[in-house]
Amino acid sequence: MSLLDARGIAVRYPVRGGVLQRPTAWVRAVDGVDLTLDAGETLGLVGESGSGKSTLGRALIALRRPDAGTIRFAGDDILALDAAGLKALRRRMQIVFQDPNASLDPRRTVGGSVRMGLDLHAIGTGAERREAVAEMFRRVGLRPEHVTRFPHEFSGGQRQRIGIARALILNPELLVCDEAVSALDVSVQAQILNLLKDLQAERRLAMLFISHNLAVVEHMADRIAVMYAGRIVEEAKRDALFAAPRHPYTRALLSAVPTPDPTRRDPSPPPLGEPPDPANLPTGCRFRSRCPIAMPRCATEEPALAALAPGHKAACWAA
Amino acid sequence: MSAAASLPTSRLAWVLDRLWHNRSARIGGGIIAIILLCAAFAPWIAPHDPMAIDTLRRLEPPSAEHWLGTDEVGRDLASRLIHGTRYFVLICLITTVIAGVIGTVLGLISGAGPLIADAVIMRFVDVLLAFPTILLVLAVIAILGPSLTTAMVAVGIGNIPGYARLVRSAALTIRREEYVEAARALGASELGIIFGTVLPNIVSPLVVYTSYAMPLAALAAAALSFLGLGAQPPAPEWGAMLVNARSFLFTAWWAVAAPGLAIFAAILGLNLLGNALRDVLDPRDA
Amino acid sequence: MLSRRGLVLSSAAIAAASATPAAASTKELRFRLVEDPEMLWSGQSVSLTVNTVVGTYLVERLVYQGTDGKPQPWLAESWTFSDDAKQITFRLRGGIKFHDGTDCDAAAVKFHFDSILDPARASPVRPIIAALESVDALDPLTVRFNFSRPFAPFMTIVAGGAYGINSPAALQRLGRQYGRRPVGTGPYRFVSWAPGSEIVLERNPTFRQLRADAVNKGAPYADRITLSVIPEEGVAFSALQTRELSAAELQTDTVERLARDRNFRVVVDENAKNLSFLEFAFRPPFDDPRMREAVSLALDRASIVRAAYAGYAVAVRGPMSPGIPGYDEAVAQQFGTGHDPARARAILAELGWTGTGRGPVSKDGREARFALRSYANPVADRALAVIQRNLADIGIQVAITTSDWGSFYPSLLRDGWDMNFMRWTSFDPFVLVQLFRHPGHRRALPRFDGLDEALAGIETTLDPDRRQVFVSEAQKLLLQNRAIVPLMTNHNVTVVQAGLQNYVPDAFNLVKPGDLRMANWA
Amino acid sequence: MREAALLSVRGLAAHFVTRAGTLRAVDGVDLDLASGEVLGLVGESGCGKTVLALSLMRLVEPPGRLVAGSITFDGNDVTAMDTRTITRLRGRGMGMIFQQPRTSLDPVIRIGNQIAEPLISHAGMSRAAAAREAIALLEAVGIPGAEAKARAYPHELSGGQAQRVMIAIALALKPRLLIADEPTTSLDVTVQAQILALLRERCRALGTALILVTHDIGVVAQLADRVAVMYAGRIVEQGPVGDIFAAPAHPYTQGLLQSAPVLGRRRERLAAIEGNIPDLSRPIPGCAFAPRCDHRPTMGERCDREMPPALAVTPAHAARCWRLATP
Amino acid sequence: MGGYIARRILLVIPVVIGILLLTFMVRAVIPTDAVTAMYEGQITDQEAEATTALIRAKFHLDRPWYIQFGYYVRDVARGDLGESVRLRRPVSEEIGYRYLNTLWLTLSALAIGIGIGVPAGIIAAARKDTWMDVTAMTVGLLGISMPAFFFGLLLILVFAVWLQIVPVVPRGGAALLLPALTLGLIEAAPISRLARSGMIEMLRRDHIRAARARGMSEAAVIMRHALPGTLLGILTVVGLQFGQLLGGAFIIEVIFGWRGIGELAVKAIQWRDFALTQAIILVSAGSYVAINLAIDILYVWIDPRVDYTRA
Repeated sequence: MSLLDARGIAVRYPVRGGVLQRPTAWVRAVDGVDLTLDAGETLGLVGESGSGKSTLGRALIALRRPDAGTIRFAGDDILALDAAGLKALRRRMQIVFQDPNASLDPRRTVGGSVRMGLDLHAIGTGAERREAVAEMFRRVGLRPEHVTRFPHEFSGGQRQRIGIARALILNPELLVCDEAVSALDVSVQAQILNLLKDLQAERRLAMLFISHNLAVVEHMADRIAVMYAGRIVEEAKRDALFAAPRHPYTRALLSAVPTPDPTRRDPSPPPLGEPPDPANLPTGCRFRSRCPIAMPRCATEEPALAALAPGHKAACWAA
Repeated sequence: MSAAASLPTSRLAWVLDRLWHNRSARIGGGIIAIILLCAAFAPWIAPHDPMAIDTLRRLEPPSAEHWLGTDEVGRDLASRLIHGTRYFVLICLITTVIAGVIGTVLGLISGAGPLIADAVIMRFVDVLLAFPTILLVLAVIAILGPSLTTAMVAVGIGNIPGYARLVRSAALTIRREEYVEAARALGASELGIIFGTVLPNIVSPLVVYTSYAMPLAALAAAALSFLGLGAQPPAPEWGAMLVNARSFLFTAWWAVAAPGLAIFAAILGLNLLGNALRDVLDPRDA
Repeated sequence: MLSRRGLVLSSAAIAAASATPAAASTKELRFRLVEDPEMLWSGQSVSLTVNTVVGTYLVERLVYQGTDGKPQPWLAESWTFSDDAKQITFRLRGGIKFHDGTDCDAAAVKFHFDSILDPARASPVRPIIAALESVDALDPLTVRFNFSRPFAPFMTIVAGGAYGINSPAALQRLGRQYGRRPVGTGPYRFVSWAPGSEIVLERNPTFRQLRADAVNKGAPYADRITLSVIPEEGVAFSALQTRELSAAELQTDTVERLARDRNFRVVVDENAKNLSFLEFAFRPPFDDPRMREAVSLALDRASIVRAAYAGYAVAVRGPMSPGIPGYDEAVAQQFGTGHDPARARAILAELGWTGTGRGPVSKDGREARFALRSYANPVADRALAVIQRNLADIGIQVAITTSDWGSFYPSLLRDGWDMNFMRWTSFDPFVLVQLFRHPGHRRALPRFDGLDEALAGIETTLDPDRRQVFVSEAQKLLLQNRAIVPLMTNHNVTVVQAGLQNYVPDAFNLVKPGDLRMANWA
Repeated sequence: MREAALLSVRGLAAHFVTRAGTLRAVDGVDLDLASGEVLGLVGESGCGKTVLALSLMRLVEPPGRLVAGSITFDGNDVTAMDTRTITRLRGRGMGMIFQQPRTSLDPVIRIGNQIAEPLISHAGMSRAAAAREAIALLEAVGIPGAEAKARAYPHELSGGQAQRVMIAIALALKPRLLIADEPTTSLDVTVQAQILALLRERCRALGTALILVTHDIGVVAQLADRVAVMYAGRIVEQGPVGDIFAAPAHPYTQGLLQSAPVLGRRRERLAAIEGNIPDLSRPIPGCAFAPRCDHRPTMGERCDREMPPALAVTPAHAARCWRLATP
Repeated sequence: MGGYIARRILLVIPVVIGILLLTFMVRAVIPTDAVTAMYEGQITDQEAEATTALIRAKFHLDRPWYIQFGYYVRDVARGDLGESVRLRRPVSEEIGYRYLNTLWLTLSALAIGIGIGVPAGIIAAARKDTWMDVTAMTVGLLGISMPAFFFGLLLILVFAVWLQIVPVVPRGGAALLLPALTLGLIEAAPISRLARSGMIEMLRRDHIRAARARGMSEAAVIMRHALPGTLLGILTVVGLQFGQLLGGAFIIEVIFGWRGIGELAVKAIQWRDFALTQAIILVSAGSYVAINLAIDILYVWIDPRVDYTRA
């Protein structure tokens, strides 16, 4: 049984208008996504800004309640839980955010931020909590005596370590990393990626690794899902995906990444055009307005995410 | 990148340190410190009894015995000014506390609570804002009867909308911050988030706003004395002193100048201190 | 008539003549108004400002009051009382015309009083002459007033500014707008009114002075009189100095400086009819007259007079203003008290109130701390400062609360106070009836033996000599019982340019504008 | 070896002097650029690369100011120019585009008018001519429906479109140098590819030299002729792009190239540079990278005490590292 | 956009109703009425008091407050603001000219305030940290620290008494001079600070740097790119200020005897003249709300970014 099993997840935001501010349209940020995640596995979720990947990440741990779909975590339907049940579940799934400047409460000591989970769930005595925080600090590479400092006294990389410590102090089974390294410089990014990998190995963490950076996702993930305009358009094992991408969008993404090798300069990229208006998506296949191989069928029918090979799915009529 | 990055200090210590090195803060703080000292030790500092009348020595110009002269019933103006600091401090504190506490609670509920509460509270705040200030104040006075307390309550109520709006918009912003989401992800309740996370982060803008609002509230309270609706006689409240003396502007200028300049200096002190706080806490337009 | 008004708001100033050099050809006088009148219709307002402006310049009354307190002929040349004292019949002079050319006859008088009595108009003047039932015009020059009971103060009341006769034709023509364009028979007629700024009046060319006490029996001297609204004391003071005003009623605070200036003359209204006094709620311990006496003895009236009015007032021992005809100085001297704090302390000690010399005295564990209420006014504030200090000197602490009249006066009907500070202006001893007939105007007065009988005599006795007996008796009883603590009567002070002639206030502190002229006028 | 320099920078220093201390954002930079050349200026956040870019146009704002050094552009000393001349230079000689294209456009002025503005003020065009030229420029940067878009407001554009507009404005007067400060950082990778291609194409077409400021070594590898690597306010390595990528001489450059995951070259662990960037508000006497440097233990005290000069690796390739001085 | 405006207008309705209800609740708890207030205690004998009931009946003062509210709403719906107990004439007559007076005062004061404050703030921002900046801000600081009534008296002393530039007792338009100047100078202080900080923030924006980078002269940068946005920022505050002032700058009006809404408000409350009070509230709250509305609409019109689908 999968640790996390999500079916038909949909999240929509209203576009309001008119005198009474009734919703006149809906942005389908996440529009019917199925996902599973096994214990200890890392699933990479890539996509451009606005593709809904962060919204999906939050929906999966019920931080943003999805408008449709079911989520089972270790067999429990988490959307059916009451407040107490959900609170209990929070111990088992945590999140690391993108912006290390914004994700730490500037008015709380960093030790306080890390300790907050223990306090909220009343785990251990005061002394035990203090010791646990100190231990966590050591583990993520921070000095335990810095627990009384405030976030502004730390660098971006250190803050992200604190964010990781905060998420892991409750010893969760699932960790959502939402663009956890994209705000960091490469030298620091490498430190954090290494740390995450180490921690995951130690704790058998399942990880949903959300990023727009294909190289980082390739580095971290076992399995990768590519998201476009609220839907997963391709999903495969890491190596299969990079070796043989089946969806034209995946191929476009891959070719757009500049190679750090001056001897291999790419020719001009395919004219991909601009992303579509999320409140006003094309009919049929959402990618068709930018797709170099679009055909008439794409305008009328939306391709479903279909298995092309074991573990390799794509949503494209041409695949 | 800031120099403070390496200082292992609390935020309060940091703020105080920055204030200490700020010229506005020193001048303003100096004025306020003098006022607070006078308020604390008025009976020992004042050369005369502020209530001691001598109707044979009305409106005497400044002299060695009466440094600032005497008022219209022969009381020592300097002593009245010194005792008046107590009223000034009281007015500043009470008006600010009333407006600050009620406004903050309303703003928090509005900005971080349910949508319906937001709608109701904001309409209420709109009503308060659109209600002509003077009528609002007069209405409170008409209900409670005139006294310094009433004046302070009235001015306090008049300042609620400002706080409510400020806190609401700050709360709305903070609610979208990732650290609030982090707290929620850790299992914090909404109420816990409002008071445990949102409120502490509103303190800075609250302090900055108060630095604007407090001198204005003190002026408003003084203005109420102008209409005879503030402090009760013979209390040496500066606004009331100024008002009672104003018909002597052309005949005994010192009786007008003393309370007038006292109010001016005190408000100036508050404003200077406020400017400095703003520079330190909200350095956007420093 | 009884009226009370804070000093700042009081009084349209009346006064005299500036000749701005440029306006030498027009003879113009400029006076101060402390506040803008609400309207200029005497039948619809009880405001002193309204009635002063209207009554001085625009309308004339049936009678005026002489300095001896007796009614004198004006529009009416004579009058008679019926035997039951419930009817008064006036005989008018003929040939008087309103500014609009219509006749001022018995019908006009009846019309004016009918408009006051008309329930549809709900005139605020009406309650003051509540005893008046109807008015009959017996013939063009004879008008009879019918009362429900004998009503002695009527002759004083009807001499007041509110009862001047307005033109019925103008009233009917203008309706509610009449208050902005009044028409009377007075020495000046209305020209224009810039609200909040000034009222311009011009000479009534057909004016005939009927008052015996006037200097000028013919048309007024000044072509034009402008009344400027100047609420701020300092502004009025400056405007006098820049000769922008011919005269201005001033608060006494700034008068001292001008009094020393030879360019000005200070006119003091010695007939002032107001009285400031302390009243009691008669709650223990002030249910004991000796306690009230201690309070009276504690107060240094001379000091209060200096503080409140810079000396432009007199300390008063009697319970009525010395300016009101009927005031009995002998009674005041015999039964009133002076300033004797030692005796006051002695009385307190006899009553069991003892102290250490510092702080309030106490009795049976109760400290002498009491609540004193007053209307809000800078002058009252100063008087209260002295009163508070005087009482503190004998060990009685009072906490002062002041508020505007609309809050203060009704609040006296409820508990929560021990003393109040009042100031009333009235033209007739009838004030004693209104204030002190059991249970008193604030429903707190105990029944004092014989007082109500004396007050009834004041109300119903039309004969002046017989009435005086009751007036003196009432004053004596009030003082003996220490019902109130009289303090002082202040004098209205007007500062006039030295060249302004004939600026003489009458018994009601109104000048006769027809008499006013600058010395340099041809 | 190269044609006469278009831009020559010597000993440039830009400091931010505040009551809290002096921040040495740029601290002794030497830089040369030939006409038509593309220089990649690489570095991590806080290394001073943006301040350096602004310094070249004298756009550093108080409390920052140029405290030392010279900038020679096209034979003229930029640091000595009066206000009129520098204003003219900014319009015609150098152009600049920024990281946040949408906020770099005036939100309340229509696109067409913003493009026309320098045409009118610097090229003396009439309003109508400028408007026509603006539409032509929009077409040249690949904006479809240019005529309609000229009437649009900035908020109606996507980030990619806005950057195209910025490029159109910056290149409107055919400057000899374009400075692009992280031009694609805020854009999606698919849009980034298009903007980079556009930049390359426009600069080539106009013969405009390009200084491309970026933290993304992939972008540099794709676009630059030469690379300058910046660390802590100084250029620590400079040379032809091929040399730098093939044989980085400075340990920091090496670390930078090693630590980024590269698509298709997956390793189990990344070679992270441990530690953090130094605090620039404190004077650094020696090599600023020394505290993080793997070679520091073997190199000794000299790295801490003395700043290494730019030492030649090859005639066109130099780096500030004492290791190059040791035989 | 039309929907947005309609929605903004709809939001006004509960505010106005709330304001009127609040007034009437005040009326319910206030211990005295216009009749008592009018006599200032002139009625004392019992028989006379019975006759004041006539006045109360005429003005419905004898009915419970909610009935009075009903009468009021009915009258307002008919376009009738009622009759003042004290003035004995239609309230609309009195309010009409009072409102115009306040409007004139407010407009002149804001003109002075903006005329002084905006240039001062902009110069201070453009010459930040120079003596000009320090001077402008110090004067501004003194300005906001000055009690209005004290300042007003000083102006009378200086202009009318010492310099004699204006008459002590001004007539006609001259009467506007000193109150407008007092209020204008007091308003100038916050406006200049706002203009300065707005301008400084604006000058820090990306598009300003971009404008400089494309060779715009400093004057063009300030006037063309920074000023419009700054003014837009000031607009809100000035608008709010305008709305507040239309409720009457009562202290200034009282001191200078300016017959505006504020001075009337003080009197109306002292008189307990509720028809008058309500009308004042109605017009001043109405102005406040209308001006806010106008500003919001103006905003949408000037600033293309404003997302008018959200309130």
